[in-house]
Amino acid sequence: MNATISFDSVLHVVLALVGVAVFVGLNGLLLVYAERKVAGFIQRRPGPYEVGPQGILQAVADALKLIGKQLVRPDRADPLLFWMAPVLAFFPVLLLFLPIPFSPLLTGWDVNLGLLLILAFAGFNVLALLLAGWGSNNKYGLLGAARAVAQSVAYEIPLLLAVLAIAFQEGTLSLSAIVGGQGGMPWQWNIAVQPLAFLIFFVSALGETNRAPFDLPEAESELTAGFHTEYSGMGFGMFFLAEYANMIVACSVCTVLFLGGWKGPFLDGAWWFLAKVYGLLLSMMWFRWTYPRVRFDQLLNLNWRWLLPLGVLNLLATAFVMKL
Amino acid sequence: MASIFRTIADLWSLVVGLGITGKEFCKPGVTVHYPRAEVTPEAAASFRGPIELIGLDKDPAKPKCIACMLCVSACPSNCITVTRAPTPKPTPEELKAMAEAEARGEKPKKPAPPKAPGTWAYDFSLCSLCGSCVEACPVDSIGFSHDIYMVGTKREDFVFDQLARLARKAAARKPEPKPAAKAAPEAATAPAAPVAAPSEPGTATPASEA
Amino acid sequence: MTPDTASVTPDVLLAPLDPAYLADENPARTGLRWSAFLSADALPRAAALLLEAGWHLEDICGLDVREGLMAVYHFDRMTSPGRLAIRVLADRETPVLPSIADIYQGAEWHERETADFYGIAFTGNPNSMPLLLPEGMQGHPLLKDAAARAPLAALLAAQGREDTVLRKAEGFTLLEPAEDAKPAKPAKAKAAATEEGADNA
Amino acid sequence: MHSTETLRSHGPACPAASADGGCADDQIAGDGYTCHFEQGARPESLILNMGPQHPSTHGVLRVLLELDGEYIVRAEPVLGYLHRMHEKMAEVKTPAQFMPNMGRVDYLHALAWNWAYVGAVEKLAGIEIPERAEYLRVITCELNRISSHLLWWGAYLLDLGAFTPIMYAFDDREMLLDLLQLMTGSRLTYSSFRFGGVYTDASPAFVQGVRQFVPHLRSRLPMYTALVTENIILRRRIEEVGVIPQDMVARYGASGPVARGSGIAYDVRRAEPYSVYDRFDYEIPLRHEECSMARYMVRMAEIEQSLRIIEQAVESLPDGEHMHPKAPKPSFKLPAGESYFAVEGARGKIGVWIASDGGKTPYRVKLRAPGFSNLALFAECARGTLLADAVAILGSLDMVIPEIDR
Repeated sequence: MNATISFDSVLHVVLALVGVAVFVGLNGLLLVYAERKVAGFIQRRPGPYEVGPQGILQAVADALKLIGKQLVRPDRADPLLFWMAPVLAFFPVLLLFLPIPFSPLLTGWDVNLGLLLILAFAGFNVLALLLAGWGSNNKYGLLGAARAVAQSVAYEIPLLLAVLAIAFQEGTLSLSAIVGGQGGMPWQWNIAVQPLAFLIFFVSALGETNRAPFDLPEAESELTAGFHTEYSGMGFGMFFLAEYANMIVACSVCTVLFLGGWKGPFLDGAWWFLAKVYGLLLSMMWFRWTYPRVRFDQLLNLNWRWLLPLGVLNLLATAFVMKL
Repeated sequence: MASIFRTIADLWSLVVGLGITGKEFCKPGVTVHYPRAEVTPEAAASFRGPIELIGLDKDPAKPKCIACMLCVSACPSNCITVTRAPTPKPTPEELKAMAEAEARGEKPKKPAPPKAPGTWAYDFSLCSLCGSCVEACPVDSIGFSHDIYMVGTKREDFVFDQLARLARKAAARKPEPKPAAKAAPEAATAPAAPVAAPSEPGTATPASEA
Repeated sequence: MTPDTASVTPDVLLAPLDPAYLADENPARTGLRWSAFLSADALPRAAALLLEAGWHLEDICGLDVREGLMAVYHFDRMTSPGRLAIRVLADRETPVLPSIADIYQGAEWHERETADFYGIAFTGNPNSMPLLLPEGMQGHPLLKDAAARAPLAALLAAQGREDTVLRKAEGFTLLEPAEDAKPAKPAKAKAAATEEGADNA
Repeated sequence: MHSTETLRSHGPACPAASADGGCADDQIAGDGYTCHFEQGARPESLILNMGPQHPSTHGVLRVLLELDGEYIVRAEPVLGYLHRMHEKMAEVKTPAQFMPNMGRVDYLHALAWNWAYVGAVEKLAGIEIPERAEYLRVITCELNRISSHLLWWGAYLLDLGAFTPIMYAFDDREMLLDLLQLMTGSRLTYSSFRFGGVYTDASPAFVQGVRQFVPHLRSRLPMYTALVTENIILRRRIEEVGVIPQDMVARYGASGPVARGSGIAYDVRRAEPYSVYDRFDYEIPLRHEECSMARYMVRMAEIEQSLRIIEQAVESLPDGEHMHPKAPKPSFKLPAGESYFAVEGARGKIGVWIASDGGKTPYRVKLRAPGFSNLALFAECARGTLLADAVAILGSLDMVIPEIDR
């Protein structure tokens, strides 16, 4: 990391955080809308349609509604943990955006251990889910929290292995350096060299972000709403925002590591980055509205019996090739 | 080992699934955007909505009903209340005839109560649309309406005065320019109109009938 | 279940239990193939025999008749279908029947339902909670007023059944027409009781 | 739903409160069912109330679960939240007045219940039915069976976490409902069979619509298979889950696809042939795996077989009356006697037993609901499975709560 921390760099980070907060907020609205539209189109119905043209303001209306709602805490819930959980779910995510290079100029904080920073702070999410499930003193919440911890811990490992393979290959943990190591053409991206790592990373990212088909902590048809059963209003809204923010982070990192970041066949810039991120986000939604949910033991089996060995093999192969 | 390869082969089904939902994504929607669009009247014609009275051929505002009460007893949910029309006061001629008959020592012929209902109330909130009354009616004076878009905001909205409803319907059907002209633009601008939401759905002429 | 047990007819099967009455019915008229009257004590043994012979329990119907409370067990077979109705009469004052839930586990719910509706206690049923009616509800909704009760013969021994009596114990009079074959006419004042299902006349 | 620990009870005081650690805190005692259930629980178990408001209990079913982690130690369904005492209503209404109730017992296959009641009355009173009406009954009942299976398919996938299939199913079901509306006038709680026939005659539009619908649905079924049936996630979720051996079917009196998924070729249409089913060429789908997937496959195959029946029935639809000229007036009196009539519903054997003493209203009507017996085996079937499996098993039994509660 930068050894000297000047006033300028702190100001830069603070400004970046504000920018990230705005970005996440707007994207949350956009993604909620997009998710519902995608669901609608896949299911041959219009999706949100009434608020604004093509229902574009639906997400805003929903956000206003959530903000306006009374905050309700169950009688026997732990007040501290219950309210800490949504805050803890949402705010650390903002930090994750700092090292992400949207373009060479548009980087919040270009640290050379950016990847490490993201992986470290990503762990906060599971803590939030655990607190939410435990603190709300609800059995469904507890089951959801237990699932969240087991799932999160398990899927972090193949995720790391996939990331490590790229780090090995590029010899750096700085995200902008990783992008710099890739070319503009699709065959110059890391996905062409490391397709298996990409697959492992993407599947693990689905698991880490609790997205279908791995949405077990929530698992509506089994646990009603899992860890956030007792949350309403902005308590729920925070979890909701955090989910989408996490998705963006996962897709951004995926773009940086495997899809060449801001680079494209022509006109390099943030638009390439965003296009790739939204492409990945759309495919995440596509998965959600196509597949049934896996069972918990299958989820862990997939991880421990498939992703983990494959990740290790991939890492060893990478190391071997790099050594050559 | 074989199971490993089978599992990998089975993963292909996930790609197939994505292909199907992806294809459906590109197809146009199949839902009807009520209230901008409504089910066609032909599609609604077979729908058995709340019952209504059927008017006489020569006077559509008067029901065929003869107040025989068969529908009332047939109804499993007691949602029909019919009273007979009051016996009219004898006219002077009739009074004269009665007096004459009495003078002759015959039994005076009093005017019979008319074979028509005085009130015809129908509580749709109790009705199960079984059609027992329609089947029971000996003069085919009860039929199903085809109003599939009926709404109401309170329970009382669904207690209909069927005689008034029939009269309104007959008035709306008459080729008099006033109500017809009023109804026509309403139907034409139906999408813009705040959906039927009439405080008294009984009065709303269903789109299929208009 | 072997093929030969599947073809054993209930009259042979139930013979060791000495049913008070056993008839070969005309399915076209009643939908039943056989009907039998058993004593309450013989019921669990009958159930065990039937389960072994491949019968399954369709339902248990309570019935409130003048002679007392009756439970009708409908059995059927998956192979070689044919319905068997086993009728067991319980005393009205202390309606107790043995449970067959340990033999036919599916009977547990049927028995609890019958207990809800008629107040028949099934001794040995593993769950004493009401099934369909709320906890703590007083009364049993399908019991009839004394005046509305029909004699069993009026229900089950109607003309044209074309059943063939295969066994009939000495002194079995349940299906003999009562002196007043017609059910008692409920009094006019019973109009209010129509909710109770009293209006049978 | 709230667990008992987060919900203050307003119910009767728990008899077991603080006695054996079951309901330790008298302030938060559950209702009688919970207390009764907790008495047999191990102290380290978690008691979970699934329902009566839970996304995958399909209505107001409540299942009490004793959990060890996510494994189910014991399960007990609690019924009665939708109990309407149909059997009592049957005793106070004339048969004609009771008919609308039959559309509301099992709203997904209402016409099968229509048929069971009409059949029992017709058998008891010796009412004849014209041939055309029999054909129309077969056509509409099979259409209704398909619509029930389609909805089940969608809802089951919803239970398993796939949100899209139900919308595709509804797309096709919508056409079915349009067709059934032409015949019955309503879209869900049909009441169109009458003693001695059917309410309305088939219009040419109906016949034409059915002719078009059969190939349409056939062309859609491969998509269903590719999207869902062959999906590896689904297969892993429901294969070898919820095994119901044949002896369990017999002990609980299960029927319908539950029995046929366990390799028992029992279908009332074949076992006690009624109406004109013996004139059609169709198969009874049978699977021997005994698991949820087997029941799934049986239902999917039944859709195809129903299409076959409909196709043949429409082609050979005879001319004639849709109501028998000697059909009784609605106020007819039932003769004394008893009759039992069974039909094959989408969920299994539907039976109606009527005992009459010759009065205007039946003396006793018993409704045998297939879902009642099918659900009864859930407790035994779910023992030792995971919570997610319980959802899969519950869905594979295809419950319709109003039918079970009656």
